[in-house]
Amino acid sequence: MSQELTHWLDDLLEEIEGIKVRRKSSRRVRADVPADALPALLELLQGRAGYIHLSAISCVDWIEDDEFELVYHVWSYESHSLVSAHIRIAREPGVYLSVYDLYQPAGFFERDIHEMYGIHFEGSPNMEKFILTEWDGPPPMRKEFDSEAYVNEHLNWQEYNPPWLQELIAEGGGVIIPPEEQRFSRKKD
Amino acid sequence: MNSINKIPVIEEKRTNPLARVFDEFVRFCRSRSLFILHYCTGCGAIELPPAMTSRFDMERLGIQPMVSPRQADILLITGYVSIKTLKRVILTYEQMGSPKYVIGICSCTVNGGMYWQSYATAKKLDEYMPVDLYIAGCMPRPEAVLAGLQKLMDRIHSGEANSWEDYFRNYDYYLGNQQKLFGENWQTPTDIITEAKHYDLIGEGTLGKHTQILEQHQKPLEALDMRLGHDLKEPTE
Amino acid sequence: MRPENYEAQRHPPSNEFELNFGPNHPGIEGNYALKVKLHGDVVVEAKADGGYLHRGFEKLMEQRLWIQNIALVPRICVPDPSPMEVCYAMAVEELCGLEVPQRAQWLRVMQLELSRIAAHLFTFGGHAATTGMYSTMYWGVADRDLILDLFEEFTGGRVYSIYNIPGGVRRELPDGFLQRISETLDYIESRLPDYDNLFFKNQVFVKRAKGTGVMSQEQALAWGVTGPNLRATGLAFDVRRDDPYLVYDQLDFEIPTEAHGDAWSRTLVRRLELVESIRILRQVVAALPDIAGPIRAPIPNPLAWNVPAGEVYTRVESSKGELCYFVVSDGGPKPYRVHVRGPSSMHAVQVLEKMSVGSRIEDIAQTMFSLDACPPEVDR
Amino acid sequence: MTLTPLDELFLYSGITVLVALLLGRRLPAGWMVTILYGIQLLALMKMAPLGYGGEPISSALTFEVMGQSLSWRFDALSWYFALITLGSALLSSWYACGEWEQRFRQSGGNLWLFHLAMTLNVFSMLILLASGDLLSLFIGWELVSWAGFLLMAMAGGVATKAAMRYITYAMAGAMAIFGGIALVYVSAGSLQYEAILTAASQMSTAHLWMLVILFGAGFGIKMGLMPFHLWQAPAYAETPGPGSAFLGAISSRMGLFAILLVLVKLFGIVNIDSLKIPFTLIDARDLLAWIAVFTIIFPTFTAMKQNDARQLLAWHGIGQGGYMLLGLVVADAMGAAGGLLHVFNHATYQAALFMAVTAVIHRTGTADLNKLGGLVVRMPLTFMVLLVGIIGLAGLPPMNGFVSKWLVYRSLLNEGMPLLFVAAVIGTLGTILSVYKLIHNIFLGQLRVEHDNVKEAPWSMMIPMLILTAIIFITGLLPGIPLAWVASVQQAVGLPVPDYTLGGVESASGSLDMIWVIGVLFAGFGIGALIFYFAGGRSKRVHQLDNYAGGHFLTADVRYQYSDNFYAGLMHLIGGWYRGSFLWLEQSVKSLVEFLSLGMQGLYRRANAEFYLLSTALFVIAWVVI
Amino acid sequence: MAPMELIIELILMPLVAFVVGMMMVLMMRRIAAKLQRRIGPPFFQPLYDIVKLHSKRTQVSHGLIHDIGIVMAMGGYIAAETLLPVPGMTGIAEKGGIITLLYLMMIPSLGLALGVGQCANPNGSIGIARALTAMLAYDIPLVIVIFGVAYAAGTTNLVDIIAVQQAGGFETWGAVQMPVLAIAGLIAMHASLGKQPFEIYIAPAEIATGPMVEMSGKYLGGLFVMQCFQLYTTSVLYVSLFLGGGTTWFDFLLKSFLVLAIPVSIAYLFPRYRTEDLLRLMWKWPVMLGLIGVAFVL
Repeated sequence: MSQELTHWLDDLLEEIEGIKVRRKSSRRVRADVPADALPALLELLQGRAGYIHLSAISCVDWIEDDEFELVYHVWSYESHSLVSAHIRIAREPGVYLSVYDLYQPAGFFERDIHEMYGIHFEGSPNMEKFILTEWDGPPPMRKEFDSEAYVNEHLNWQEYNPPWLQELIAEGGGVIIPPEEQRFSRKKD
Repeated sequence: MNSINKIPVIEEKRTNPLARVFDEFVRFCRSRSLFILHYCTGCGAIELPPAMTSRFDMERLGIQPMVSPRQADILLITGYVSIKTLKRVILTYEQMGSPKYVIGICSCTVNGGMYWQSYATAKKLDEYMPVDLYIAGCMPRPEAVLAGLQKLMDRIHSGEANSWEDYFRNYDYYLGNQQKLFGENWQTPTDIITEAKHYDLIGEGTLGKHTQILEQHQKPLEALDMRLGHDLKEPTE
Repeated sequence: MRPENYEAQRHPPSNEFELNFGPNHPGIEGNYALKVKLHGDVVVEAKADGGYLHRGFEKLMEQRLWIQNIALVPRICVPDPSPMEVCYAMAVEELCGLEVPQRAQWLRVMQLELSRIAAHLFTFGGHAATTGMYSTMYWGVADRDLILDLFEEFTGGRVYSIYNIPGGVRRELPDGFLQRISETLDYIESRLPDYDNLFFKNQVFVKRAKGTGVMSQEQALAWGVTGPNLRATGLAFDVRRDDPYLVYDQLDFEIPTEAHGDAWSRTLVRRLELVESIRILRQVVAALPDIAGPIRAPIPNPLAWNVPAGEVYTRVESSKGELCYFVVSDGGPKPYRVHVRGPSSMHAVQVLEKMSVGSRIEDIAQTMFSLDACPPEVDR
Repeated sequence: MTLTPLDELFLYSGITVLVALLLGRRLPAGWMVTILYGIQLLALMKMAPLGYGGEPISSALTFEVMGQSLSWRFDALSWYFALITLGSALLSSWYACGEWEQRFRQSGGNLWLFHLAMTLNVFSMLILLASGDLLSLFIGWELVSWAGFLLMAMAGGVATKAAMRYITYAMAGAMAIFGGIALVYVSAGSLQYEAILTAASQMSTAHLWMLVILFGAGFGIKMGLMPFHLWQAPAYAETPGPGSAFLGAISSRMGLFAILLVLVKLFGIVNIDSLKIPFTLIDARDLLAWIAVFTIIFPTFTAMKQNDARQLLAWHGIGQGGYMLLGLVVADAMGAAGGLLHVFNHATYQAALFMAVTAVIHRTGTADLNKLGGLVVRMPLTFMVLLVGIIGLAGLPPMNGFVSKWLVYRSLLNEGMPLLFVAAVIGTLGTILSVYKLIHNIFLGQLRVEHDNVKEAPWSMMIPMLILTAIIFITGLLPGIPLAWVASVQQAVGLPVPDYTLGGVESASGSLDMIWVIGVLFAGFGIGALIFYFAGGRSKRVHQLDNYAGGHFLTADVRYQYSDNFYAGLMHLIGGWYRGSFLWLEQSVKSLVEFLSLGMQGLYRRANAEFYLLSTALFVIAWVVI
Repeated sequence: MAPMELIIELILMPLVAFVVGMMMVLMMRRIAAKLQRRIGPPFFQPLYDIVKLHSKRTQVSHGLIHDIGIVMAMGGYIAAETLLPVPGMTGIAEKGGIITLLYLMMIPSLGLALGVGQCANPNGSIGIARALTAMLAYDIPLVIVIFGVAYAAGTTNLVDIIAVQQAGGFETWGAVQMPVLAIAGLIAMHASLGKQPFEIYIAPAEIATGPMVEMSGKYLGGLFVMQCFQLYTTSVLYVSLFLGGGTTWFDFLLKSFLVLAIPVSIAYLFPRYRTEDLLRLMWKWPVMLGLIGVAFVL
C-alpha cells in the first residue's frame, strides 16, 4: 500500500515547480520548495492528498545564511504519513504569508513565531503577543539574542550566599561534597 | 541583602499576665490555622495536590487551600517565577492580609535553579518579597512540603515568622528591586506606604529614593471616602 | 499596568463586563489566564493569556549539551513528563542513527503508560474539583501517588524521572518490581468501579458534562485537535497505532472513541484509555522477563558528543494528544534548534477561545479541564 | 350654613388648586402649595377622632340631581385614605420644592402644569374619598381619572403615550362602573349607601355576579389588577419624579378604596362568598383571591427584568396592590388588617423609593441600572433611604412592610389556604430578588468614573425622604399606631377587628410583638458589632481597584460590575416563561376594537338600504332559529 | 418570666448556638474527611480558624457597608437564635413565632448581600445573585412545609409546636405524623445549607468563592461564625418542626447532629448543579411532596 501511495504522492508533488522531495522513511517525507510555491503545495496537499492536519510550523534561524527556515509539518489521517515542507525566507524584512485560511492551527504557530522570531505573517488573524506580552526586548529566539548576557545584566543571581546557607555550612551539614569525592555515579549493567 | 534576621522578635510591653496568655493563645491559633493561596506559580505545584489530598492530608495540620489572596495566609511560590508571573505574585502578596508568610518551594526560587540562563524567569525570590522559608529540591516531595509547613508553624508559634513586617519596614528595598526589573512605571494597586502608616509599621527603610520615584508617577489610591455632607469641595479638576 | 488616567477615562457604554479566569483562579489549570467578557453570564469574547510559565525552553536547549537537555525536557509538561523525555531521546537517536535495544524500548513503553495513568487520574481529579466534587479529586490524586511510588522505585524520581537517555534507559528494574507493578495495577483496577459510581455514573455530573463544550469532528479536525479530545469526536486516531514508535506495533490495545465531542465524551474516552493502559502494562509485565539484553546502546562521551547534522520530527502520543519534537542539529555539541509542539498548544489557546464564546460562566472551567489543557506546554 | 370640618378641608383643597392655577408660574409656588397641603393635613387632623372610631362627619353641601341627592361624608375609611393621600402629597410637594423644581424648569418642564395637576389630583381624590353615595363616587372617580391623566401625560413623548393607554383603560373601567351603578339603581331604586346595603342582601345571584364583575373590573383597572395591569407601570414611571412618588404611593389605591367600599361594605364579602362558579370548586371570593395572587406574582417577576429603576418600582407598585386585595379578600380579622395596613405601609416606602430614585436621577441624569453603580460612597443618605425602603418593600423586619405581610400570611395560615400562602411567599421572594438588583446596580459595586464627582441629594429633597424613612421604621417598630386606624376602618366597613397591641398583634395561635423582635434584632446587631469592631483587628479602607481579579491588574477603563441580566441563572429556567401573553391580549383586543370600528365605518359609508335590510333579516332569522 | 431570667436566656441562647455550631462545623469537616479517606482537622480547628481570622493584623475593608454587612450577617443570626427554643429555654420564641424566625433568617443573607455588593467585585455579585436565586428555590418548599406543620399544630408558635409533638411521645413527632412533609423539609434544608449539589453560590472554580472573594481577616471570620450559626439554626429548626424538639439537652443535641449528618454525608458525593437545574429540582420534587403532605394535613 505504502509503495502505491508513494508513487501517487510523488506524481502529485511534481506539479509544484522547483520542488525537491526526499523520502526519509516510510512515513516521513521532506519537501523543499521555493518560498512562493509553498501555498500552492499546501493547497495541493490539503485538497488532493488528504493532508488535513497541520501538526506544527517550526522556524529555524540560520543566521549565517541570513535566512529563516520555516517548516510546515502536515499529516494525513488517511495515508498515515507526514510531509515536512521546508522553505527559506530572507531574515530581513522577515515577512511571509499566513496559511491560516488553509490550516486554522497555523494561527497559533504563526503568532508564536512572530513573537519569538519577529517574522510577520501577512493575513494571520492575530499577530498580538501571547506569551511575551510584557517583554520589551528583541525577539528572544533569534540567534543574535544572547540570553546569558541579558540575565547577567538584568538579574543578579550568582553571588548567592544567604545566612541560612552559611549557617548550614557552619554546622557541617548541607550538600557540600569535596571535589575529590565527586564522581559520576555509574552503575555497571 | 537579606533582612529577615534583622527584624527582632517584637516583645510587646504588656504587664498583664493574662495578656501574655492571650498573646500566646493567638499565636497558637495562628500557627494551627493556615490557609494556603491556591495559586500554582510553577511546576512545584504538582506536589501540592498529593500533600493536600487523602494520602498526606494537610488538613489534619489545620492547613487548607483558599481561593482569593484576601483569605489566605501563606503564599507558596512553587518553583520558578517568570517575570510576568512575578508581577502577579507581588500583586497577590500585597493583597494578602498580614500576618502572611511566603514559602519558596523548589530550588528555582532560591537562585533560579536550572533556568539560570533563562531570560524569562526571575532568579532570587527574596529580592522582591521577604521569604519565610525555603523548601529546596526539584521538586520537594510532599513529605518535605509538610515538614516545611510544620517548621513554619513552629516559627509562627514562637513569633519568629514575621517577615511580613519586613516588607513594610524595608519597602524601599523591595520596591527598588521591583523597579529594576519591571521599569520605573511599576505600581501595584495596593498602597503599601499608607498601609504601613495606618498600622504603624513604618520603619527606617519604608521610604527612600525608590518610593520617591513611585510617588512621582503614582496615581492616587485612597479609598473612596463616604461623603456625607453637602459641604463638598468643588472638584479640583 | 497601572491605573492610568483615572479621571479622564469613562466606562464603555455597553453592559458587558470583564472577568479574569486566572492566573490565580481555581477554575483554571495551572498558571494560565482566560480573560472573558460577559453579558449576563454568557461569554461574548474570550482571550487566552499565556506566558506565565514561560521559561524559554527552546532557547535554553540551544545553549546546553545534548545530554544536558534530557534533564530539561520533562519540565515542559508537569503532569505528564515522561513522553517529553522519550520523544526527545527518540529524536536524538534518529539523528545519530542509534539502535535502541529491545528491552529499553519495552521499559520505555512501561514508563509512558504508567505516566498516562497518572496523568489521567490527575485530570479526573481536576475535572471533578471544578464541578465541586472534591472527593474524586482526593481519591484520584491519592491513587496517582501510588504510581508515583512506582516511578520513584524504578527511575529514582517521583515526578520527573529523567529515565531516558539517548540510546536507551538509565537503570535496570529493581528486584521484584514487576510483582509490585502488578499489585498496583490490580489495586487501581479494583478502584475503578468506585470511581464509576462516584464520578462517571454520577447523574449530576453527567447532566453537567453532557452538552458542555461541544466540538464536532469537522471542527476538531479543522482546529488541529489531537489526542483524547479528537477521539471523543469519533475519530480513532492515535499516534501509538497510526504512526507507531517503540514497540507499540507489537502490543494489543484498543483505541476507545466516543461520538459526541462534549465534556462527557472526553472524560469517558480518558476513562476507557485508563483500562487500555492497564492492559498494555500487563502485556509489558508479561513480556519483560523474556526480553533480555542491554538496556542502552553504547554512546560516545556525552560531554563531547557531536550529533550529526540533520533534522528530525518525532511524534509521541502523550496523555493530552500528539507531542512532537522538531530537532535540528548542525553537527555541533548542542542542538541548533529544538521546537516543541505541545499537544495543548492547540486546545488550550485557539480552541478554548472559540469554545468559550457563547458558553456560560459555569462551563468555562469545565471546558478547560475536560480539554485537559496543560499550560506549561503552551508557554514552554 | 355652618362649615363642618369636612367642608373646611374641601375649602382649603380648593384654595390650593386655585393658588396653583393662578400663582403656579411664580417661583415660590411650590412652597406655597406645600404649606397649603400642610394646612389641609391639619384640617384632616381635626377629624382625627374618625381614626379612632368616631362618628362619620357629613358635608353641609348636598345637591339634588335627577331625584338623587348627592352628598359627601367622611368616615374612618375615608379618613384613613385621606391621611395617606395628604401625607404623600405634602411630602412629594415638599420634595419638589427647591433644587428639583429649578432643574425641572431648566430642562423645559412645565412647573405650573405640574403643580396644577398635583393639586387637582389631591382635590379630586378627597372628593372621591368623601363620596356619600354611588353617584358622587362616580363623579369623584371620573375626576380622579382625568387628574391622573393630566399628571401622567405632562412629560410628553413616551409619557403621553402611556397616559393615553391609561385613559383608554380608565374609560373602559368607567363604562363598567357606570353599568354597575345603573344596575344597582334598577335593583335598589336608590344610590344611597343605606338603601343599597339593605337591597344587597336580597339580590339574586345573577345580579350579584353582574355587579361583582362590573365593579370588580371597573375598580380593578385603576388598581392595576391582572389582567388590566399593563397600563400602570409605564404611566407611573414616566411621570415627573415627585409626581411618580405621589401616584405610586396612593393613586392606584383609590381602586382599592372603591372595592372596599362597594364590594366589602355594601355587598358584603360574605355575600360574595355565596357566588359559586358553576362546575368548579371556587367561588367569586376565591376568584378575587387568585386574581390578587397573580397580581402579586406576575408584575413582581416582570419587575425583576426591568433595567430602569423607575419601571422596576412601578411594576412592584402593582404587585404590592395584590397583597392588599389578598388580605381584604381573606377578610378575617388579621387578613383585612394586614391588607389595610399595607396600604399605609406601601404608600410610605413606595414614596420613599421613588424619591430616592429621583434623587439619583437628579444627580446622575440616568435611571438606567446598567449605567450606575457604586454610588453609596457619594450619596450615602439616599442609599440609606433606599435601603430602608427596599427592606419595607421586601417585607423584612424591622421595617413596616413586614408587619402587614405577616398579618396577611398569618390569616392565610389560619384559614388553611396553602396555595395562596405559597404564592404570596413567591411574590415576596421575587421582590427580594428584584430589590437587591435595584440597590446593587445603583449603589453598590464599582463606582463609575463619570460619577466620581456626584454629590449627595440636596436637603430639600433629603428631608422628606428622611421623614418617610423615620415613618417606615417607627410604624415597623410600633405597628399599633396605624393598626388603631385600621381597626376603626375595619369597624366602619363591618369586618372583624384583630386584637392589636402597640407592638403588634395578640393571638392565641401565635402572636407578633415587633418591639421585642426589633429589640432582639438590634441587640444582635450590637453584639455582632462588638465582636466585629473590638474582637477583630483594625481594617483599612482600600481603593476599589485594589480588588481580586484573578491576579490581574485592574484598570479604571475596565468595567468590573455585574449588572445586566442580573439573575441570569434564574432566567435560564424561567426566561422562556415571559411570553408577553398579556401584551398579546391587549394587542388583540385593540385590533378587535379597531376592526369593529372600521367595520362600522364601512357600514356607515356604504349606506346601502338593501344591505341593512338583508343583514337585519339574517340577524332576525338567526335569532329565531337559535 | 422574670426579666433577669429572660436576659440570661437571651445571652445564653446565641452562645450555646455558637458553641454547638462550631462542633457542627467540625463534624461536617470530619465527615468529609472520612468520605475522602483521610483524617480530617483537629477538634478545635473551627475555633483556631475563627480566632486566627479575627486576629489578623491588616485587613481590607471596601467601605462602611462592607463592615455593616458582616455585622448584619452575624447579628441577624444572633437575634434569630433567641427565637429558637431549646430545652429549658424559650427566649422570646413566643413573641415572634416561626414566620418571624424565617424572616429573621433572611436578614443575614441580606446583610451579606449588601456587604459583598460594596466590594465592587463581579464574582461576589454573581455569587449573591446565585445565592438569592437559590433562596428563591428552596424557600418555596420550605414555606410549604412550615405551612403544613403550623397548620397541623394550629399555631405558629414554635414552643407550642414542640409541645404538641412532645405530648404523646414518639408517635406524635412531626416526622411520624407527617412523613411526606418531613422528607420535603429535609431536601429543602439540604439546599438551604448550600452544600453540594446545591453549592451554586460558592463555586470556587466558577466565580472564585463568590461572596467570600474579597473577605479578609475578621470579615471572613464573621462568615465562619455565620456558618456555625447557620448549621445550628437549620438543624435545630428541623428538629423542632419534625423531631419533637428536645426534652433534655442530650437527646436534643443528638437529634440535631444526626439530622445534620444526613445532608452533609450526601453533599460530598455530588458535584454541583447548574442554577437552573437546582431550581428545577427544588420546584419539582420537594414542592410536590410538600403539597401532598399539606393535602394530608388539611
